[in-house]
Amino acid sequence: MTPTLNPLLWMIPILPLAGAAINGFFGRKASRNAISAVALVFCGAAFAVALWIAVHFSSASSPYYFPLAHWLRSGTFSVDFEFYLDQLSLVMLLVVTGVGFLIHIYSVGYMWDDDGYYRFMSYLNLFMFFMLTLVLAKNYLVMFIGWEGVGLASYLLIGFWFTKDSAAAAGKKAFIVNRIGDFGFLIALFLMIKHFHSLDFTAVFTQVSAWPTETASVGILTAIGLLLMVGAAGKSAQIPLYVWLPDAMEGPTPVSALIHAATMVTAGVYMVARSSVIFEHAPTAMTVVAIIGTLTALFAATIGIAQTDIKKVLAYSTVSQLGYMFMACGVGAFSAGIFHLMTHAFFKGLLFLAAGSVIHGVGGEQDMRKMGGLRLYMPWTFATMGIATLAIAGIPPFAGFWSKDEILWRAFGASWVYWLSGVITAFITSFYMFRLMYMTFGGDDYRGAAAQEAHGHGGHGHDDHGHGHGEPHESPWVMLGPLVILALLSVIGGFVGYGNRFEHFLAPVFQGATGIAPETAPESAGSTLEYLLMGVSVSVAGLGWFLAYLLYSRVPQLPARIAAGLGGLYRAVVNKYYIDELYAVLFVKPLIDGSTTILWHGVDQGVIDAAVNDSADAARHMSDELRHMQSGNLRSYAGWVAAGGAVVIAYMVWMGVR
Amino acid sequence: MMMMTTAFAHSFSLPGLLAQMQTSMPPPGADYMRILPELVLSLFGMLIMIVDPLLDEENSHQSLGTIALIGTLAALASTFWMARYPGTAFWNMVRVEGFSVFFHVLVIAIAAVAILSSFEYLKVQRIRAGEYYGLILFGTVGMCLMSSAIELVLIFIALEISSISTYVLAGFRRREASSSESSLKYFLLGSFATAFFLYGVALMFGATGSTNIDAISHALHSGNAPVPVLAYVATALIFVGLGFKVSSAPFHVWAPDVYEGAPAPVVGLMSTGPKAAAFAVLLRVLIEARAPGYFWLIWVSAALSMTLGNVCALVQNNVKRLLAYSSIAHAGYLLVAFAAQPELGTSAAMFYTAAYAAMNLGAFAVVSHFANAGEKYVTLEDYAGLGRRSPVLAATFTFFLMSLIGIPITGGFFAKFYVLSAALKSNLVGLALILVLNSAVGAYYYLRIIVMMYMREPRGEVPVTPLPAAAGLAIAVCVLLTLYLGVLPGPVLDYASLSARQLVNDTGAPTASSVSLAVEQ
Amino acid sequence: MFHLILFLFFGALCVAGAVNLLVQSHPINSALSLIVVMGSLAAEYLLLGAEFLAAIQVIVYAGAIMVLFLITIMLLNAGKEERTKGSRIATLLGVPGVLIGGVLVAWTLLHRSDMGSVPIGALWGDPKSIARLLFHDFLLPFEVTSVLILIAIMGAVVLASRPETGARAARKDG
Amino acid sequence: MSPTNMDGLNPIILSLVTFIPAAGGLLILLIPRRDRDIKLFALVISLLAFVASLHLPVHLHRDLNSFKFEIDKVWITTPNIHYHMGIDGISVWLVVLTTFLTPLCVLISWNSIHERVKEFFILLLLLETALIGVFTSLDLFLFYFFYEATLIPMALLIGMYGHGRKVYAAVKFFLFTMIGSMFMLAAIVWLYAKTGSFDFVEIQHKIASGAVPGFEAASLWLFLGFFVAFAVKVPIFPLHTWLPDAHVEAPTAGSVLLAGVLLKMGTYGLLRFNVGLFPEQAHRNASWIMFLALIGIIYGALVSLVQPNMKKLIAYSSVSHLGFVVLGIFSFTAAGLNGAVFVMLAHGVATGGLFMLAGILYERRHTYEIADFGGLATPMPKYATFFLVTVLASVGLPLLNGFIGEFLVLSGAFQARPIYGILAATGVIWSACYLLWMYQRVFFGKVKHEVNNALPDLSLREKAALWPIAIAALVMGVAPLVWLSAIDPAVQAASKVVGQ
Amino acid sequence: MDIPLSYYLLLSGILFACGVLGFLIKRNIITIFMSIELMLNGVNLSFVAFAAHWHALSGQVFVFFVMVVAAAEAAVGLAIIIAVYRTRETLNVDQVNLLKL
Repeated sequence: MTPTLNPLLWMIPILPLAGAAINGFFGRKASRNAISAVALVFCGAAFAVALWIAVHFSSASSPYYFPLAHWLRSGTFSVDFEFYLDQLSLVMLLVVTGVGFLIHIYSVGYMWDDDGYYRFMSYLNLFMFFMLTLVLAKNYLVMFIGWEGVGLASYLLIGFWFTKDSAAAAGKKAFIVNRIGDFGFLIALFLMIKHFHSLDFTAVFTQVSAWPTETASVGILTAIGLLLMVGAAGKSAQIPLYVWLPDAMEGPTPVSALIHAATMVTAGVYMVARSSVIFEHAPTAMTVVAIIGTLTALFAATIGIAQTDIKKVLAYSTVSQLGYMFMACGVGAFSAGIFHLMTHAFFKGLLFLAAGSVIHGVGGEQDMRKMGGLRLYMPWTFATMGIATLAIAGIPPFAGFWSKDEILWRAFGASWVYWLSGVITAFITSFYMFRLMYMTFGGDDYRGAAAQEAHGHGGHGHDDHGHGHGEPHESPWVMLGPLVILALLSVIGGFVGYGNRFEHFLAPVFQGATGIAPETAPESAGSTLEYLLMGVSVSVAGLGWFLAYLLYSRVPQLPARIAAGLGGLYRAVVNKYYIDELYAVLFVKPLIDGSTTILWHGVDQGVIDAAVNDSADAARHMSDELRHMQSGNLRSYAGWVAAGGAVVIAYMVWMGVR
Repeated sequence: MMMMTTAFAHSFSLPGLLAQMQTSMPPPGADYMRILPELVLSLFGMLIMIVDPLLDEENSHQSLGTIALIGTLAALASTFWMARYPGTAFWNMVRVEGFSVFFHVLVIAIAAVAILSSFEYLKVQRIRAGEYYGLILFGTVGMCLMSSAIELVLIFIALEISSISTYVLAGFRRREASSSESSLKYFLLGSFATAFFLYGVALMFGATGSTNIDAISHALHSGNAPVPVLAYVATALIFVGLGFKVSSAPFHVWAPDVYEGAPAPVVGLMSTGPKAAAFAVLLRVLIEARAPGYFWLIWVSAALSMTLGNVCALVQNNVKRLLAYSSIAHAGYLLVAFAAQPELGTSAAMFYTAAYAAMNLGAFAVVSHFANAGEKYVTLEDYAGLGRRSPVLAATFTFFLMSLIGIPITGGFFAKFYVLSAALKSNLVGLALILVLNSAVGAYYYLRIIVMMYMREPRGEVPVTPLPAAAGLAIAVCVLLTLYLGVLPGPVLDYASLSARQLVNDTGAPTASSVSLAVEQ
Repeated sequence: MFHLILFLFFGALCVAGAVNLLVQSHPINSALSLIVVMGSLAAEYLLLGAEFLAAIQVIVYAGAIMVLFLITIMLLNAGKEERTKGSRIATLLGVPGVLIGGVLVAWTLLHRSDMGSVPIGALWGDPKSIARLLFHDFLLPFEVTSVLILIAIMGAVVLASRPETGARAARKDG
Repeated sequence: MSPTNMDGLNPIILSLVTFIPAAGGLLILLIPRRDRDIKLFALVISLLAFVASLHLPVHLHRDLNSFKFEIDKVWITTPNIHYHMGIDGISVWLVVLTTFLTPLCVLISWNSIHERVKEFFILLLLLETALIGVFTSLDLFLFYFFYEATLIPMALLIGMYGHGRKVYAAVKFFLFTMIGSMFMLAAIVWLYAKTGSFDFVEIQHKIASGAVPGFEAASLWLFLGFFVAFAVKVPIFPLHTWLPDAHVEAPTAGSVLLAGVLLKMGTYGLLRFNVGLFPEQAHRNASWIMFLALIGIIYGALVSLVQPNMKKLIAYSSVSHLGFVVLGIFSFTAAGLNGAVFVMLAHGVATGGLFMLAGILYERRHTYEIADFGGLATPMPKYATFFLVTVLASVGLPLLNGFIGEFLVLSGAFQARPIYGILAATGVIWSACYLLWMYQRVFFGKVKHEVNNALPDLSLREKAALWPIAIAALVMGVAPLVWLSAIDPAVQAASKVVGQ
Repeated sequence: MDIPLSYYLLLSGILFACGVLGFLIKRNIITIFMSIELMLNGVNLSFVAFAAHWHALSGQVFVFFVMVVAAAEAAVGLAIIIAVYRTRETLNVDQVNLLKL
């Protein structure tokens, strides 16, 4: 398939960049309206262009590409700024621009009163730029630009309220952990350069597909795959690099919605899907991906149960949902993964925005134990969030149901273990989501009012929510609008996958990537089985809902008792299995102490400098000794001369005799 | 040549004598041309002695100094005159050739600069100018003769002239015990060493039956007869004597004390002039007379001098003393050249003496100006903040120190460079390495002075007297020469290598070409 | 035979004088023993047929120079020298050095110098022939010695003369 | 003359660029001690030099063959020393880097130098000439001269205008370099003694054609002679300890030029002479040199991670970054070499910028201790922004200049020796760690010390000094081809020499 | 009957050695100076002896010159000694050590 030129592509990333630049340079003095206008216009324009392209997209002429400029060249190896659009990137494009645009709108309301409003908006635009570059890249290096760029954006946005140490630390943590992932990514790139002498997708993939599949052996492709997975794990918060995502909740909620739910964190999934060809030729890598995904899904979900911070719950649920997606990719169901990615973008974005609206409503409080009964105060938020919860819990016919079901079905095709853990995860998910709903909106009394006074409004940095004391309140329409739209999408979004339309649409991208389960229409042969499994998963979700209802609405005192019962285990879960502490003890501390004591004070000052100074002192000391040759006594001098003369004579006599 | 020596040897048998009685005529006029600079210098010296009593003590300095200066300049001019009459004179006593002309110019120039830098000093120190300048001039006569004499006895006498005048000069700060002590040490050890030298000459005479350089080299290497052991011993003793004069280890012990005690300008003079002359003699004896088996002597002595000099200098706090040690180190560098192939080595050594003279004289000129009355301010601490108090002086001093370190576009660099390349060309890698390491070490103590001048706050009490014209001129000359040797070393080196070739290949009279070069010089 | 006896006698005298110079603690005695050395050396010169030198040796050396020494000793009325322990180097390093060096040289002279013996009066060191050399072949050195002497005089004058009074003042304040 | 003779300037342009600053410095001598005039004059001169130097890349023929803008006049007949200058795609950028940084140095030291202003700017300009000379001279003697000549002004700048243990630092700096360069001198003299020439091209030719007697035996020692000199300058791992001291005590301008250009003299020397003259030896010794470079990268990063002093931290980061350069050079791959040169430039800009920023802070608070700051982003947001940009540039964020070089170097190293490449790649993690941590501690959180609340944000002059850095960092990252197109052929030529 | 040359040389050598020894062990400056004279005398003897051996009168002429030099040295040397005595009031060489290290 020869790519066809598409002159519009370059505009999509560049527009937000322009917005970012304008706001960044001139926003400081500009009025809030102007800032919002710029941000929205440029982001919206990008969305519009994306839509335009989508409308005129024809699978026949795809993929499209657009060479923007040469970038770097050394010897025979060269990389250019080139954009590339096929079905996969189209999906991503729409998700990113669409959800992104909505969240921009939402942010106008949410951040309006913040001092750094212009900063925030320009950061958001900047993020859009990098994310779109990532999505539209035609080669791995340009993708890497976006890859690192979104990292930067998230660093800036997480640390947006930089006066808060925790926020600053979280930002740094995110960046560094991402860097660890990028390290793997880089090595993968070097391997590609070494073996394919190019980083261009088409060039690489054509070469790869010529290579034999490394079923038994572990070869270059496996290595590349694994390394790419390291990168993906970093970006998409998979085990063992997921630790940054929960902390990232320090950022403003729209950020959490946009970056840490809808778009950026899914970059890893996108990248794996993009590299499907490579993975297809490296089954071992695939398996690893699947396992990591499964484990993460389960693991994160369990942590989610015990969290009380509304955003933390959502964060862990994000991690676990991402696990789902990787499971999908791991079992070869790339399109299913992408499908879930899309739906997840809808409902998880919605969840976060709604949570944001809640937090906004109660004046910056995030602890669910201080909420409750909010459905009376903010019905819209309640309704939309409810929809989202149904969606994520996988209750048909909401979007989540379709994608999750697809994944589970495929996972079962790969191995029942995946499927089982997937189902368990689904159960836990629906449990903690409904738990969240009940704790936040359920009950009849609002528990926050008392705490309000003592608590101020949370050290949340944006103290400018002047209102919102005492009475919780519904958010303005500029915020509710996006909620509604997303809710709509969460309802209907799933139907695009009906009858595998979505899968067929993406098929050209993953052709050659014939999953472990055959691509043949599933309703034919294993239809009964599929319906059976479907039933199981749905019922499990229902079970979770019921349990939550039981514990957090019927007998509220029960959870405490259970927690007490579980004791250590419960504490472990509350404290996220002490993973952060573990890392601190294992890596951070040794590094710091080692560098300080051994390297700096030890080697640098203790050995090298000491050696230098000592030799200097030695010279000085020797000099001081030798000085005493100059005793000042004439006869001694004569002695030296005489002795020297004797030696000279002796030598010369010997010479003469010889 | 060969014929000549035999004739020389025989001329003392009785019939020879009788023959000469008939043919004995006064030396031809050209011979006088060949010692013209010496004549001029001695004439001016006497002139000074005559004029001195006529002037009163207070303002005699200026006029006498001027006379002395004119004398040196005249001598310089007459050197170029002399250069037109290459060849031997006074029955093989002296030979005018590129080599001797080179050292004549060098030594006389040194004397001139020394005189210039003494002007102010004498006034401040209340030193009797008449004897001072007279001694300098007569001493210069001795040095000149050392460079041109090809007869050991004449060399010995010339050596004594230069030495004795320096002994006395060293004692000129009469009120200071240190000065007279340095004079005494210099004198006693000096004559001690001279005795060794003389014994060496005697044995050399015994070994070869002659004291004429050419005759000796001929006698030592004529036919296939092995060189007698006596000659070896003789060389050893001569080396002891001259090694002392050039202050090379282990015969260097006198230098620091003497330099510290002696008047600064005199130190400037005696660390360059007599040293250069002594090196010239050493070259004649070792290279031209082709003395046997001295290689390892030089090697070890060079290594020792470099190392001892540099290491000892590290902790010195008296600038004069520090420079004394540095001069020992530089003697070591110079000796490296002696160890190299004769021709390369000689030219390198000649260049080095010139460069070293320029920079060291300059350094001492600065020191002697800065030392002030009674040489109170000669410790390192006194130099603190000099860069702020008198920038120009500090800058020039820095320049000289840079040259001593061996930074490019200073004479010091090329001097070191030629020695190094001579050593490497003759595959003396070991020695070259020692040299390199030493000059790295050496950088440190020169740097200490610079650091003092620029990076330390000045101490109040040290006065800064304005730089008088004469001293300024002296310093300027040194700067220019050092710079010249650093930027355009070509001519000097060409000349040096040419005369070195003559010296080594030992063709009696120099060719016309070298003479023309000499004139250009 | 007779010559040999003379040689040995005066040689012994020489060495005796030299050794005495070393052992005597009073400068005067040392000076006198030095005179002894010089005198006997003159005799040795005669044995070698250097009549003129023998004469000069007595007149200049034993006469003028030694007198100068004696005068100085008197002038500074130098007493017996005290045996201070100023220098270990001289005794530990120098003396052995001298002995080694001396022995080596002596050995060389005795064994390695393949030199015959000296016939008496082999050549007449008579004033005439010496003069011939001095004023002809060695004319230049001879003249140069005048410069040497000039310097010596000047030096002696400068150093021996008392520092002028102004200097004293300077010394006090300096 | 080079074929690129499209206008009359070419024969003399190099000399102009090289000596304009020195001439300016001498002119300053004549200006009366009115500081303002002196500063302005220095600024004008340095800008003039910069403009003049821009002529070089503009008219540089980017083809493979040899040096451009050559001028070759006999200077000294014996020894056969030529005034031989010329540049290729590698040195041209280093020249421009020098002329680019110097005006900024003038700006940045506008108010920080209070006494002996005249001397300061004279020294600065002389230093600039010496630095340019190092990169333009093709005659070994000339090179050595300039190489040594950089020493004195730099040492004086540190010793006279530095703070703290400035003398110790100055002397240490001087001696380290001096001792190193002595060995180079010995090697140069050997080459001269055997070839009778100092001309780089000629010697290279003679060596290549095996016309140098006794070269085989000596080549290793010659290689080491040069290597030691440059290794001290770079600095390569065990010889680096002079750097932190020198940096911490040096005045801002000194640090900027030290990090920005002086260190590059070392790497440039390695590339031009060690690789250019002794290819076989370079190959034979590549492994352990790369190993040292690797140690330097990781070691420098880890040590700077724990530095309590901002400047020391940056200094050690330089050790780490320069490690990349050496790694790239001795990987002997096109990517590696290109990357090495590019890192030189990028590091020059970024680290230069960091030192300028640190200096700006020092002007206000007279301390470099990170602990004395914190929360600075609140009182001085503009400053914080510039700082962030510079930090990101040296962290190696794509689209900023740090990334290009590091990426190329690493890929080159990886192709040559995968393990080295991988280990070196951890550098990208470390740099993020120490720089971002430092940034967090300095700028984020609440303002810890009251004084810092009052700190004024960037003045116009400071902005004028910082904008060029930021722009350069961005442009170099987005359009590296401008540079690479010149560098690539040059290193191609170099690697051809290596290749045989 | 002739006397072997080496006897003379040996004698001169002994004298020279005595001179050196004297320089090393004597404390009185004047005596030290005397031992220098002793050395010179030793040298003279060998000059004369060699002159005889080579039938070269020049050897004797050298001795003549050496004497002159010795005389000059004596004059200067004693003057210096006097000067030192003036400033230090001692003739013991071990106490003349202001300048050291």
